[in-house]
Amino acid sequence: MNFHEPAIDYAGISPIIALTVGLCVVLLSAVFKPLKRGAPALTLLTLASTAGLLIWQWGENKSLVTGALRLDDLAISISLIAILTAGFCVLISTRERAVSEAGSGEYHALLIGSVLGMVLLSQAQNLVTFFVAIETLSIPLYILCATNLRREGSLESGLKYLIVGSLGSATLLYGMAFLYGGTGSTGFEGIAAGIVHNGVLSDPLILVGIAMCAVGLAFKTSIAPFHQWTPDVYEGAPTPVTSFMAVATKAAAFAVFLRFFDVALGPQVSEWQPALAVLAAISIVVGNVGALGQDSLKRMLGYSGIAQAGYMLGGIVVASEAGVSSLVFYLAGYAFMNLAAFTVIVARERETPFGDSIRSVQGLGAERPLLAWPLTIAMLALAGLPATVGFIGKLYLIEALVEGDYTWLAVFIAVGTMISLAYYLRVVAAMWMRPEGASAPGATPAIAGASPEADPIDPEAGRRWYLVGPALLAAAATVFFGIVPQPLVEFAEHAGASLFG
Amino acid sequence: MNVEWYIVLSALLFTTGAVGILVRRSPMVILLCLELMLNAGNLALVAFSRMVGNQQGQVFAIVVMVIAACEVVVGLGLIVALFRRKLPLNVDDLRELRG
Amino acid sequence: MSSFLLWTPLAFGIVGLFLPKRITGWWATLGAVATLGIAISLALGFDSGSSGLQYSVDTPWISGLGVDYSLGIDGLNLFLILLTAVLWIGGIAFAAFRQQDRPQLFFFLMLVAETATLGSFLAQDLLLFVLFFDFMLVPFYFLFGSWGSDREGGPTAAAATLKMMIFTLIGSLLMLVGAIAAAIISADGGHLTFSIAAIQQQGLDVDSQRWIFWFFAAAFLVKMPAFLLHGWMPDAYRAAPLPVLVVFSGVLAKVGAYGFLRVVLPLFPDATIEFQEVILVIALASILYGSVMAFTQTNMRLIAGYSSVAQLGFITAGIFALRADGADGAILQMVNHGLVVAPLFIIVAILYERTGTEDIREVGGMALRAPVLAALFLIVALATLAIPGSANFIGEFYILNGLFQAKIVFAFIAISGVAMSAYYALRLYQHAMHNRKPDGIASREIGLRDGLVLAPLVLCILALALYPQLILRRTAPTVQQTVASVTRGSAPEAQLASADEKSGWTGYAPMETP
Amino acid sequence: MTATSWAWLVLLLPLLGSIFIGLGFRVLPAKVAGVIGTAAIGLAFLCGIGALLCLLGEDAEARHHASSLWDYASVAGLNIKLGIYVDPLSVFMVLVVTGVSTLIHLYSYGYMQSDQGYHRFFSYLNFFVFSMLLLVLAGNFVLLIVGWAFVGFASYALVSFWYRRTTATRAGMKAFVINVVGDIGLTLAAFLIFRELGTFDYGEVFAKAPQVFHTNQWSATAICLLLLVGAFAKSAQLPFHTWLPDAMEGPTPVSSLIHAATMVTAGVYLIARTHTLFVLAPTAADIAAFVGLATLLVAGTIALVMTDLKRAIAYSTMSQIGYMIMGVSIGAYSAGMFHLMTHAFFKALLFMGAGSFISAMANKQNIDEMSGFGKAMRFTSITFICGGLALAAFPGTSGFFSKDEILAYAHARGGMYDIFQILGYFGALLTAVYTFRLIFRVLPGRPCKEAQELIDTGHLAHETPRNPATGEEEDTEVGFPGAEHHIAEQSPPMKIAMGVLAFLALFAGLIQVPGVDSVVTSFLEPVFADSPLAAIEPSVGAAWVGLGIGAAISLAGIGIAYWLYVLRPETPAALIRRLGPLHTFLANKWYFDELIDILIVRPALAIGRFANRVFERFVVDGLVTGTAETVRGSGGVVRAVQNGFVRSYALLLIAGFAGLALYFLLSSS
Repeated sequence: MNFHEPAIDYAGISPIIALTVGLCVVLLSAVFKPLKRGAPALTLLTLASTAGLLIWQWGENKSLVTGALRLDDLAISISLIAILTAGFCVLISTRERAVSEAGSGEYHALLIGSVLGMVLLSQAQNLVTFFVAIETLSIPLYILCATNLRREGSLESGLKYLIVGSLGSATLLYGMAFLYGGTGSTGFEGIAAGIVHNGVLSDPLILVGIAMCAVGLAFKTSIAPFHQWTPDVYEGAPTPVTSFMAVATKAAAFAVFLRFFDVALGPQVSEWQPALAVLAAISIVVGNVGALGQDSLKRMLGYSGIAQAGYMLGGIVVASEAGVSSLVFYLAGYAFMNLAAFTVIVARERETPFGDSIRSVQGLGAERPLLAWPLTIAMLALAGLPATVGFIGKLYLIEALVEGDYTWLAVFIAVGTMISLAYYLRVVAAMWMRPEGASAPGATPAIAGASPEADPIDPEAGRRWYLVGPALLAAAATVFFGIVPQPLVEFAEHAGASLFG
Repeated sequence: MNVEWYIVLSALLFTTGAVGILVRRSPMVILLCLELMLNAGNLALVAFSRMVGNQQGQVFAIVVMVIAACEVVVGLGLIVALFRRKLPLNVDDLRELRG
Repeated sequence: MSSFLLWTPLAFGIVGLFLPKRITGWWATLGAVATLGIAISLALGFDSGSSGLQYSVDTPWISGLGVDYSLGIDGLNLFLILLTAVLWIGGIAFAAFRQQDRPQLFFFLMLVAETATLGSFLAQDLLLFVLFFDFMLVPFYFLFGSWGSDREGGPTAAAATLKMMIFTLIGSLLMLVGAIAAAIISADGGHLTFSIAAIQQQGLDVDSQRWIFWFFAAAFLVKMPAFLLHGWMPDAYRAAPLPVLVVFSGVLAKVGAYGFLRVVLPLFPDATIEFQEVILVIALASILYGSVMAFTQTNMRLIAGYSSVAQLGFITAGIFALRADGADGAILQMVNHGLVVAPLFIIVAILYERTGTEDIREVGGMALRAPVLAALFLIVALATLAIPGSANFIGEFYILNGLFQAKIVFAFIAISGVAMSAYYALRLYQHAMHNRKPDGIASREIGLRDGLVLAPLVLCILALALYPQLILRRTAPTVQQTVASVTRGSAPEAQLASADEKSGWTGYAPMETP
Repeated sequence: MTATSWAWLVLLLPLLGSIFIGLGFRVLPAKVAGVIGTAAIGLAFLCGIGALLCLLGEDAEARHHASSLWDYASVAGLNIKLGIYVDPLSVFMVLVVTGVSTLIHLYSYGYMQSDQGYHRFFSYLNFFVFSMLLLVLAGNFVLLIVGWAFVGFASYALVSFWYRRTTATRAGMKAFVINVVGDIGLTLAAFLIFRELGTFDYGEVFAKAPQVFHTNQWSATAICLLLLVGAFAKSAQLPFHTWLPDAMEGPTPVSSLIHAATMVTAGVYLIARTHTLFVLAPTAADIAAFVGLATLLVAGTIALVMTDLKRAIAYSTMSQIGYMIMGVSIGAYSAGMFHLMTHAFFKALLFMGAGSFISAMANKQNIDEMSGFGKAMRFTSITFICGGLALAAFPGTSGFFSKDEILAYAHARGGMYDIFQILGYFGALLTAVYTFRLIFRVLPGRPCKEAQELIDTGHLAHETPRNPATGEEEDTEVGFPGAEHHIAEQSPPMKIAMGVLAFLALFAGLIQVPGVDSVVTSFLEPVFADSPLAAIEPSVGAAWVGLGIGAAISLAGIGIAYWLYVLRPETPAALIRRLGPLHTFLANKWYFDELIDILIVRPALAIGRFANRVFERFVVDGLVTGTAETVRGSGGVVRAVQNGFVRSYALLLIAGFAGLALYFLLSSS
């Protein structure tokens, strides 16, 4: 009897291998005393090597593991964004309370695990890998959210995220089951073929399946009305984790969103386009109005994230190459802006008693210009003002939308952006201008800071290289790509081409 | 006897789980309900794989079981942590984060 | 060359950030002067005969999105650029003479603002225009908010400024959508480009013209601001620091009017014709309402502010007369208005320093010890009310003549604004300078340094009063072409009524004449 | 040198004078400034003579020249040059303006001596002359408007010259705004002319008009009516006259130069200048004539009761301008211009005299308080009487010939135009009465306090001057003549000025005596050659009949005045008691101010208040805040839903899913 060993494209899966190895090493490092301190370094090393391998694979377009995964520029670009974010997260987690609480090794191991999930997710082109990846991504996050054991909010956010998240995944799974039932395949191409084959426009199985999958994905990308976990979890989780969640999760989830809808459900585009468009509109409205008058910066960014997700969904709605590229571009830009913002918030959380309240940044412009500038740039970029990557991103999205005959959604984006100014600029005003009558410093400090188990204050935090550095870096990137967007545009165009080429 | 029955059953399971999440306050029970929903998915998968006649569904189901297990573990871990912090084991009392 | 002009202020601004507090002001002034120098050298080399673009730069910027970095100067923007350069010197120098808090930042932002403004005038790529148009607001947001003054009982500077930002960005963002739509529709699947010339050449279908027209109009009318859309103006003007207000009301309002000429007329000719009367009605409303408000206000800033509303109404009316003379007058008037409103605010600042109030009821009799100041103020006031013999008069004369020949009824209504302007301008002057001096007010002569800021501006006014042709001759060819792009080449001479072909009192749209 | 280059010099000199004095206000000694100012105008007058000689050197038809410096604003079919138009009419005006101005400058040189604002005064005064000359020399309608507005501004500046007087500043504002209304009329007329004829240039307009317009064509009429708005506003004709009496707030030389001799007659000049158009629009011309007539009667009646010396003379000015407007409108062009000239002489003179009296009275202008100045100020009194005689058209004086020429022409034109002659004579009666009312009230009788002091000491120390209108104390700081100042009459320059004018007032009429000579008519003849009306000429006999009637009426008037105010000084009071309502009506100037106040001022202010208090706050601001509130409110909703109950989150999620599923199922089936 003879044995055919499966043909394994080691080059293709090398990033995944690297991450897995790194995961084990970091986890073990927690056991060996000498390595205890090295966990962050090891993590960065892992991420770096993975990134290297991914870049090495740039331009490839092949399916791996008998069609379970697909390695193409879309996957790579998204994975890179996720890894970049993780890198930042590692840096700004230094001296973070949560890390010591959870144990450095475990914390970072979980982080890598989540990244692994994202890399997988961005490549998934099969329901099984899709589901596995999405859970590999989520479960570590549930824990990470709760790592700051001392803080009630942290645990609460963890549990909430877990419950609602599992509900989401359950729905997703059930939807997958229906799709499988309707098309008899778990592979994306297979599903597409199946849909075409039994000419389904009326097959309730598939339709409900699509609906459920949409819900599951919308949940992960925090699209209204499946957004409600976002503000709570963002606020409760340790800020570095929040930053990681806010950017990387969105990126990965949007990647599979793209792949799933544009590849698997491509044939039914006319069915789901309007639905998604409406969802996008809803979340633009909900996110923007919800963010108004929020005193907690993290919460505010949570809502703004909902709105931004609404903008990005536009890129999927149009189901075109331009749509994909614009989405990828926006995600990349979004990463820079958010990282800059969150880094500053971390710094202020540590050096003021106000936690993440807007009061923590009052007068920042005079006190810590090196932090004020990044936050300012981030806010202006999120508001989509020119000379930042945010403007180009919006421009790109709107172009895609108009081309795809969804001009009304573009107008929605415009209006949403206008509302968003109200809360983004409020932060800027707090930093540079006299306080508004509304949020003048009062007696009671913000909830986050007030609770008895408040994190210890580090008055020097605002000067630490590992905080100022990333902040400045992200801000610089935000401005740079706002003025010289061409490279990023090409990067995004590759991603788009890989899906539609 | 055809596939519909299985689907109906799984649908019932799913709804039971969903309703359970909506009505029960104890995180434990809620976890149980989540399990229920996931297993409803499993049942559907298996049934469908019989229907369409390939094994992908069954493989999927097995994978899902593993994942479900992980979820429960994490969930229980969190509940323990809450208990350690003397926090009420009642999801309705966990609403410091809101607005 | 023109990108040299564009980036000089920014360069100076960035360097200024790292200079010691004392000299940043002077450095910034130097930067502004340098910019003016470049602008003048450009103007000298300008071929007044041609209607085409000169000193144009055109290189792809974001080729992926079809956005080009293309600048150029022609009759439409030449003098607005000069105006910008001149007024910025005024504003910066005036500020440099005074103690500023966080000076490096202040002057940096001022110069950034200048670059942004120049950019929006120079841009020949639709998207680049939109970009600069939106970006202009950012520096002013900080300048108003951080250096502005809160008003007891009213909103804080920050709040007032936020209002302004949101209000003005409504239009701007819609404009962004409109611009992209215009490019894509006109490209029609072909190579996507935002070059204004290219889009104009390819043309748009009437239906899309209709809605895109309004997206742009919204942006421009808010910026001016026009009647009903001026809600942001009073608070922002009260809050703004005066040196900044000098350039803000002197130049930024014009960008809106300029946008109509640069973008709307060439790109959406059919819509322009269709909505001519609607816009004219808005313009008239601005004229009347602005004037009425101006003579009921007691705050000097607001008198100037509302008078600008009225003036911008005139300018808009001139443009939408859709005749060469009207548009010529509009451009001339843009420059004139910039040149009068800027010194007006400087004078308000000077008076404030002497009296500690901006309420005309609480000042008076300043002329007693300050004859020179009074004289300068008098000239400015007379120019503001467009007394015949001033360039402002020629501007209004051209505008109203264009309107008269195109839509006679509108002209009759519009001209009533002239009478009211006479009243509020003189009222401002008299209350400040004449009558008895209230006690506790120091009437001091204008200082030499402020004189250095104010006198040149007044000299510009006088020079233009003697020779408005200077501007008219250079703008005419381009304007002619722009208007022709709407009126389908029927030159205004063709509409120029001669005994036989003319219609009755109801007036006629110029394009209807053979 | 050609006529035009002389004309340019005429324009240049006053401008230079004004600028020079204005800039030198710190360095130049007061006297020098005065000298420069006067000299500038004097030289301008000489240049005017130069231009005149040049014109006389040519044959009649060729006596019009256009000249331009540079393109002022000519693109897009509008061709506006900085150009002047020299013909007998403009030269005539130049001579009158510069001539009278020179004398008045001379007068001011003495009169304003004790005034701190000496430089400012002369700078303004020269600027005024420049503007007036620009007005008369302008070669196209745009420049005409420029000059028109400049004189308006100069008038404003000089009326509110004592700018610490609230009454003065208010009066200045009133004058200016009403004049701007006039400017607007002119501007619209210019637009219409351009619309119809395609040019602003005098030459072309007057050449084209007859071909383009047929008689009484609507557009021609419209143009003329719009022109009339300008003319009436400037010449204080009904209903735009209310600013003129208030303008008396200015220093007296200003009243005499601007509000008697020159500026207010611009309307007459305008009609004469554009007579070509008026010939094409007889309706408009008649309207103008009737307005002139109405004004001359209304003003005359008011002048009868005015107790304020200067205001009384001001009303008489209005009424005299009424004659001129009437004249040039019905076609008595040269007669109108002739009256313009003579009026300039005697009215300027009257104001000078009044000025002296008033300064002697420490700015009290009320004639009830004056008496006996005949003895106190002999020279002034004599010249004042000369002026009075001319104004009252005493036989042989200048006013006698000029006024009656107009009326004679009206008769010659015949038909309904006889009305003008008859009512004109009635006006003449009024004129004679009110003129000598003033004289008899001020000069004879027992000297009043001030007069007595003058007789005793020859110089008097005033109590601090007070503003007659408000009674507030004048602050001499702004250059208001201080308590300690000498009676202006003593200074020789003033005497010279008044003497010359007195001479002219008496004898200037002799240059145009029916049947004897007709200097003015023959000089202006080429200008008006194109008008059919110019051909109409009253026969010498008719003219002399007219003169006879005129003489009779003027003597009668003087007689009545004598009877009323000298023989029976108590009768006026009795009359007032008898005709109470009428008197109040006249004393309140026919309530024109109140009318305008109700019709225009109040509504405008009401609208303003409404816009400010209601519209701005509730509509404009409401628009903003309303939107903002709505958005914020919806934000509240979102945050309310975000209630922290994880189970409700789950519910929303499931609901959302249900909705989505439903959508798919429905949309597909």
